[in-house]
Amino acid sequence: MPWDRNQMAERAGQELQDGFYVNLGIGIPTLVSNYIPDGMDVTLQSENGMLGMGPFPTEAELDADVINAGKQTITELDRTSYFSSADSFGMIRGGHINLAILGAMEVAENGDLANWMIPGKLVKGMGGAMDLVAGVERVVVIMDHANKHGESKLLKACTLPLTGTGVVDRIITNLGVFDVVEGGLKIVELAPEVTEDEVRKLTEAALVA
Amino acid sequence: MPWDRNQMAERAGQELQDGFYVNLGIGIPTLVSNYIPDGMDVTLQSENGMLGMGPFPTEAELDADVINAGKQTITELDRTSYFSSADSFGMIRGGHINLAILGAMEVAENGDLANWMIPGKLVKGMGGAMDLVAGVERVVVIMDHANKHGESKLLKACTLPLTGTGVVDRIITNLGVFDVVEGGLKIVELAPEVTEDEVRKLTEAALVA
Amino acid sequence: MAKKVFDTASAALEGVLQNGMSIAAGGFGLCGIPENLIAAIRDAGTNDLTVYSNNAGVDDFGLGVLLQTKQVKKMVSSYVGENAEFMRQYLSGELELEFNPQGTLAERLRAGGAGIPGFYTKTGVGTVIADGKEHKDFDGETYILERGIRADLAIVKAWKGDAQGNLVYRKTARNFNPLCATAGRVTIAEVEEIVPVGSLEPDMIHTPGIFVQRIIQGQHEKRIEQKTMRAA
Amino acid sequence: MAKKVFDTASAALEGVLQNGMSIAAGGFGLCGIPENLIAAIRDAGTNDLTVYSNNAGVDDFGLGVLLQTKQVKKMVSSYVGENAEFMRQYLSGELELEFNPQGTLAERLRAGGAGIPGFYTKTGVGTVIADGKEHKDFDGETYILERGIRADLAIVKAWKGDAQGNLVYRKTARNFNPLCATAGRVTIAEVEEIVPVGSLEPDMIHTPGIFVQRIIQGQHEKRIEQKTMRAA
Repeated sequence: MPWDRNQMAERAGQELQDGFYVNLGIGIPTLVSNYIPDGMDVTLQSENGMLGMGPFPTEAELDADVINAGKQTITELDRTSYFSSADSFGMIRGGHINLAILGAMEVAENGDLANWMIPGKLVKGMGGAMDLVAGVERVVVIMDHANKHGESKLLKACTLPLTGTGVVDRIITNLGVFDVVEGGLKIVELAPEVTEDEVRKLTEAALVA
Repeated sequence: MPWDRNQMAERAGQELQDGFYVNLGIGIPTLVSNYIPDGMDVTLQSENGMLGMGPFPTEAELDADVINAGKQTITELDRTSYFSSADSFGMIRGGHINLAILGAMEVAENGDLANWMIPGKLVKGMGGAMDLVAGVERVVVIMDHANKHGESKLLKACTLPLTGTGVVDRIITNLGVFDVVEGGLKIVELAPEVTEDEVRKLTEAALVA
Repeated sequence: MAKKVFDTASAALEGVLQNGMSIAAGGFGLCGIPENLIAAIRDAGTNDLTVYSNNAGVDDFGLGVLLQTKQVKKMVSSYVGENAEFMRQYLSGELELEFNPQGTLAERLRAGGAGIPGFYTKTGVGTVIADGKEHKDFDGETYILERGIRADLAIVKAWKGDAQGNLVYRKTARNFNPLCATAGRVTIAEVEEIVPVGSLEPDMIHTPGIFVQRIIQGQHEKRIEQKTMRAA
Repeated sequence: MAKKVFDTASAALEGVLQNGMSIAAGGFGLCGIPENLIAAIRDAGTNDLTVYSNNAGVDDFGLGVLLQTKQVKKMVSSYVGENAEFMRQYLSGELELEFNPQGTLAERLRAGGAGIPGFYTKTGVGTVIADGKEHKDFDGETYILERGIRADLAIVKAWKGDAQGNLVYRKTARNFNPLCATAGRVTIAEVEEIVPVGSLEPDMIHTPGIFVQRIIQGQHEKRIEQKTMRAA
């Protein structure tokens, strides 16, 4: 049975390590903060200028000056620090963040990533995505294995404009976990009851042993 | 009668304008802070990371964490701010300082400046001098007109390794005030009883009308 | 000292605005935006503006108000998803748009303010962002050259400020504000509170007064874009 | 969380030091220098060091102690005038020296820490500093290319710090410390006081904990290089 979005987020939680500094993208990646393993200390960075992001506020805690990169209101923790956007992206570009978990539209077998625009559709902009994939030590993508039409999102080559080239280390889809390795993607793990055959059918990218 | 060092500093005080942010070099330039015209508000920058430098401390005020670029103990003012060396030189390189008043070994008629090393002698380093002359809006040099051997320090071309090229705007010597203009140096003002003839004899650089 | 404190945003902008100028505006989404100065620029009607700002506001707030009045010729931004009028003007060709990755835009402003005309970054290599830009290898990796930005005017919003122009920002409302402050040939700050000189801790000043030519105390709506809460 | 707080400078350096490594050291003159870590590196005897530091200390204090023991192979500095032993070793060819303009050195460290491998500056154009460096024109002015610095280890001194590695510096003792902190592959901080997590104001943290892998509370002599006073 393929994973649902919460199960994908829960699986992504296993990517965390004690002491990690992590940037979570908008969407399913945000849910990963609900699945930080017990006793593990992880610090979340928000690229608009905050290290040590806390949970959403109660009504009483609402503060217009405390938002995350998705412009949602959040809270601070006792460890929190604030800084400028230049310092924030210095942190990101300089490789100081251990892990970024991001959503995607397409990933290619060589680690190319497309997650910011669809030609002909409304272009909203890349925000900090290009900086994150270029700078962060390890990039894990969470996305559905196939699109609504049943077409693979794990491709030989991306068809959409790229966010970065050769930047993805691992992909977590509803069907399993895949690493970008020499020659293509390697199956690390399959969701319960999902078979390698099913995965092969839904994967355009080369799968290697 | 040529100016002494205090008179040169006093004359340099006339270079200040209300609201100016100013960096003063080590030596005679430091004395300029004693000659800020009454009622004029000038803020002194110290390139090690301080804006709003106060006077030397009393013994009671001594603080090892408050020093100027000459490593002398100083004090802070109510307007003072501190920042990193990168931010300090961002201020300097970015042209935010209105005026730098510096000492020199040689100045050439095209504004070239040499004030950091004498080959064969002990090389101490340029510190922040190259950044200051390259970045500050206006550079005024204070120095003796001639060296101990009676040789001009205002030259056709510098003989010593340069600190910057075409960077000097005005030179205040013991004999007068000179501007770097098209074709050479222009006499702006002479010290009391100093004649143009005397100046010509002690000036290798072209003097233009 | 040349007096830096002005009574109103309009007074602070007097003699500074001109058609066709470039403006660097602080803020991220609607957080930490110079609301009062934006409104005063709308009232002044200055047009043909090139605006450097991470976002474009929403239709009726933030920089969106200058889009509604068609005062903006070009936006340089990283994300403009929240503004329908923006999209309409852009798709109809009325508005120019240059996308910059967020970190690249931040660094371009910081570089411009610090006298650095160009720097190299990995961000965007192999994407459309790299098209037409100089590529250079350092230690076996490829980078692209990005340019520093100086703007004719910077408008920023801080929490507290003093008559010397010293500024302190509050929490994530800091964002692009300190960078814009350094990148403006003239920088005007609006603050929630002007405090006496000497009351800000010298170690804790985010923007030293040298970067701020004019300052006003404003009224701030501080609208929240995405009110997201957990159960109490 | 992986524990960042160590009991002594020597304990904090354990497993990090190796001969031939590069070290970025904070401080300006004797102000804001990591005294305890320098002493522990002397005690460890690590040699062939390349040290990025604005100054080289004095003969018996600051980085001067590592020069006396000949642990330093190369210094990258802007000013070394206060150290006779330094000059002796340099003139005799025992020590390599690379002069960087002070602002260039500061920016190189900041750039390295921020993932910027190179940037252009006007500083040094037309001087020996520009020899062999790439020149490039921007808007009719000539600039030279300078490289970002990453160091194997950064040693910094702050006023207060917490167990998360968050640091606050005091007055002009800030200087190169926050830059070195970002440029180190491993960064170790010594502070005058370790304070409880949560006691530092989040808006006023100069170096966020992400940049600091290890931290100790030290004993600081804070020697003054030029005691200059006015009459009381």
